[in-house]
Amino acid sequence: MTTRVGVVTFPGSLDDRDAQRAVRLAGAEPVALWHRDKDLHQVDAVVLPGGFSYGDYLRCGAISRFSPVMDTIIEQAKLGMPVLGICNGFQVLCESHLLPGALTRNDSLHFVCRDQKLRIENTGTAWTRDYSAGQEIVVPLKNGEGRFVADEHVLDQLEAEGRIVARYLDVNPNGSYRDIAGITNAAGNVVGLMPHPEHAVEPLTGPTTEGLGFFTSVLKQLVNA
Amino acid sequence: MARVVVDVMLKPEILDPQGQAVQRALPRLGFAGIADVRQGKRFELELEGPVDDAALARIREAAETFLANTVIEDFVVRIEEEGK
Amino acid sequence: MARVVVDVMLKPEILDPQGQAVQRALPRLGFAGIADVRQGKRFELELEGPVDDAALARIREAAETFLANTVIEDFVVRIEEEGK
Amino acid sequence: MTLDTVKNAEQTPEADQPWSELGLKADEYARIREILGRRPTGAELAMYSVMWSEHCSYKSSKVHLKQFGEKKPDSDAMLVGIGENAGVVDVGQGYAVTFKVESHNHPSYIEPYQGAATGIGGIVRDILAMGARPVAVMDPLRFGAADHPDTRRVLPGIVAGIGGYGNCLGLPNIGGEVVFDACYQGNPLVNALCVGVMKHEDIHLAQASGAGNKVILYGARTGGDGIGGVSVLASETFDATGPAKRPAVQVGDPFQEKLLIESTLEIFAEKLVLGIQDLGGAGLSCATSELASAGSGGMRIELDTVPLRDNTLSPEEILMSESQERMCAIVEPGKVARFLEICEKWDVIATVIGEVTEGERLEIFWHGELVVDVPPRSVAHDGPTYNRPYARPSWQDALQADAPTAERLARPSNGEELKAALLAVAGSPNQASKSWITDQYDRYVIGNTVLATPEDSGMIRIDEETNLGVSVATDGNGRFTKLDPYTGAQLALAEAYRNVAAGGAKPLAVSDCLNFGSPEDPDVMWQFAEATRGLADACLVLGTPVTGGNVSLYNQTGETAIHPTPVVAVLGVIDDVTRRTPIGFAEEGQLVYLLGD
Ligand SMILES: Nc1ncnc2c1ncn2[C@@H]1O[C@H](COP(=O)(O)OP(=O)(O)O)[C@@H](O)[C@H]1O
Repeated sequence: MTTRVGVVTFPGSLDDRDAQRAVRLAGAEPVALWHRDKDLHQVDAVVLPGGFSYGDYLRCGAISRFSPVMDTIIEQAKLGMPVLGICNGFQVLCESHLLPGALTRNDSLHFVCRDQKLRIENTGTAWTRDYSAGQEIVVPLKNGEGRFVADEHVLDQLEAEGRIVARYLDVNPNGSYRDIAGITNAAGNVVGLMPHPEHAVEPLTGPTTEGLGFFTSVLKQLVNA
Repeated sequence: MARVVVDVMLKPEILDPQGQAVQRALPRLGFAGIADVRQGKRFELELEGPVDDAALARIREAAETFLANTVIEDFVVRIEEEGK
Repeated sequence: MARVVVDVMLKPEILDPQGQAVQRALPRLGFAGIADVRQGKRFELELEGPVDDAALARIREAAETFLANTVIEDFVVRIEEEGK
Repeated sequence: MTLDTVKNAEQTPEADQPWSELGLKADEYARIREILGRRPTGAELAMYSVMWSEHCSYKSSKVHLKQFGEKKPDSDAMLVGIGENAGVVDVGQGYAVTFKVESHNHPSYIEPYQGAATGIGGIVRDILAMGARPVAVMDPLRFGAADHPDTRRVLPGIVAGIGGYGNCLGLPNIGGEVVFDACYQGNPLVNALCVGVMKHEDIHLAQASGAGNKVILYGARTGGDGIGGVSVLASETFDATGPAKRPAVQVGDPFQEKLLIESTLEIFAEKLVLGIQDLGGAGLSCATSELASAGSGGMRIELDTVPLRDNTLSPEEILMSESQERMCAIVEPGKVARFLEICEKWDVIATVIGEVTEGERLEIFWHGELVVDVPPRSVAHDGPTYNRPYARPSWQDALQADAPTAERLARPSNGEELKAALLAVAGSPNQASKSWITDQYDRYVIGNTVLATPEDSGMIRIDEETNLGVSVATDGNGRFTKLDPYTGAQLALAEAYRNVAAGGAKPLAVSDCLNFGSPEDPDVMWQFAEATRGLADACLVLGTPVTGGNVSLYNQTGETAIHPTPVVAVLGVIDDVTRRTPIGFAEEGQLVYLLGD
């Protein structure tokens, strides 16, 4: 049986088709999920894609967080279902309190789109098993509100528990505290990531294909489970 | 130190997509009875000196030329009340 | 109709790059004497009904759960003074 | 104010009307009275004034633009030509591509962020209205001197507006231009291009036919934005101190536009519309009159059913409002329910505001009273045409004589001079890297961007199975064009053509945005005539038809016009994007050839 990975479309989601393509290239079956539908249609994992859901009005992810599909995803995530939030999806995960902290306006005050070098810090999550510890990858980054902030206590705890999944290398593009590009929950099934691995899955259209590992990782995790 | 607040709001005739998005979301979250929402900016300025007429005049000028975009926004300058 | 205002500001310990950018620009524009600037959001809510305690309690809840992200922001709810 | 109905207009033929304030000339007003056989109502006057403005009617440029049709090269690729929202080109494998470049110069000077943002919004709706999914944008820009204080106000706002709107729509920005020249100080150029893709059978046209079919307005509510904007903003000159009038500025809502795109594409997929038109400049006046005049039969509109943001708007204002993010569709009665359902799914407001009728008139009612009763063609197509006088400027010879020719230009004669020349070129803002701008634009979204900044052309994959793709480049050089408008326009075309070819695509078609000064100045009109003639001649030679474009006149500060700046976009096709040729040397040991002389 093929692994089914759901990709949620909120009003204003943009990278949903890209995430579906990445899921397909990794060998799984992408399943489109609609924000108004509570039913997850028997998916094994969920991706919350990038974009400007609800125009990023109020705060990024703040309105989407209250959509019906999120009720089910929050419930399932707590039961261990793998969930990856990319960019806007990361913001939704923070607003849902599945992940700590918040994502705020870039310190440059500008939207930034660049090929970003990252170091994978934790290969124990559902979404990073296919990387090697300390592996450096380059994937696109594009955000206006990607500066991860949390209070010192939370940051220390994330460090101590190894819950920082990826850090920015060379350039910190948005002023994220402690160069944080992505984090995980304590169980390792929920991961939020500011950069866009789904835009680095084909040599033709991405700077590298080094983003594919996130999607193959979850496949292995689910097959082995 | 003294605090002066500058509130900047879109002019009433100008579309406020952010306020509209909030207004549409509120009933879905169970908050009924809100007829309109407008979203603007609030600047809190801490002055080094006293809040006298001269200082207020300067802040009004800064609001007019810089903090607000008077093509589409209105602003109000006020001294923050005690105890806030 | 009655108006309630919700002011949302970043918590003091969270860096406010927008406020800082304003603060850095002010002296260049000839406005000296401003020690600190913070930039936040102002929501103006027009209520359909009266602003009684029940309405205020609901708005406080909406602010707490929705209008502000209390991980990083503080908020104040207040009834708009007359004549504004 | 009492309602100015048709009946009232008939009974009060001598009533004073503000035709002059609305930008109409005395003879134009007289024409309207002649067409109607009475004085126009206020609502009719509003419609004629916006539709007969320079911006909407092309009254000064029409006689010259004709050449693009007359000298059209034979091309099998043209599926839809000039006259529709945008031209459509066959790119093979059953795919068609539509693209167009437009200007939003004047609004962007007044309010840089919103002006530029709504410029992107407008061109994207044009492309959408053809039946296509928008897949990429580009932004040819011109600013005043890089170190001028006002450039500091204008440039960051424009770039942020283009990025803010385009990024939020999820359209990759695949190229553009940034040029600094003092001539654009009081009049920056913000041109915006959008490319869309569809299957041949999905092409939609703006027309209303079939009595009983419904007219549906959907998208944003109508507000008081940009009222009179068309006639005032796009047709009047600014004086040196800035805009004389500050008309209401339109604010864009890219999120609403994204919903409009998704709902419209779903509506197309289910074949629910017969005709469709976006609401741009001139809003409902334009949409209703153009849809009706392109179809058979007439149209009846109940204007009071239009959803409003501001309940105090008068019928005149509703007809003139330029509120963004709205579209108008013609739908068979049996399909209305499904149409509304799709709109509801996407949180888009949709309202039946009228229907196609047997007659030949466009009739608009306000709470049951007839306020507009006109032949739609007279509004949409029979606007005035001017044969503006033009003549080669008296200073043209002197300008050319003063040009730095190879003989007269002192060549560096030693290392020091060479260094100084090199540094001067390298240090020019026009040569500097544009990444500080392009890094604010998303070029990855949709996952089909094959070439984008810093490449010669932008390239998009349109079929993931076959790797079919298209590429677009835009170019324009105001300095060359001022020196010789005929050749300058040709150079712009040649450069864009080369940029497309260099990436590996075959150039197929052209769109252009003609940015010039006041047509009332014979010098400027000569530049315009020469540039269009040059472009049409060159398109014939290269075999690339002009599929559409835009004219922006009155680009000047006081009496001083900008350099004549035709911006030319060339679209090419490539049957396998994996064979694209990026710029730069790929590997050591490869040979370097110079082509041409
Ligand atoms: N305003 C813009 N928007 C998007 N891309 C731009 C813009 N300006 C320049 N570019 C891109 O940056 C690259 C370099 O531009 P430029 O220096 O003008 O190159 P060239 O001289 O080869 O045209 C090109 O790929 C161009 O498309």
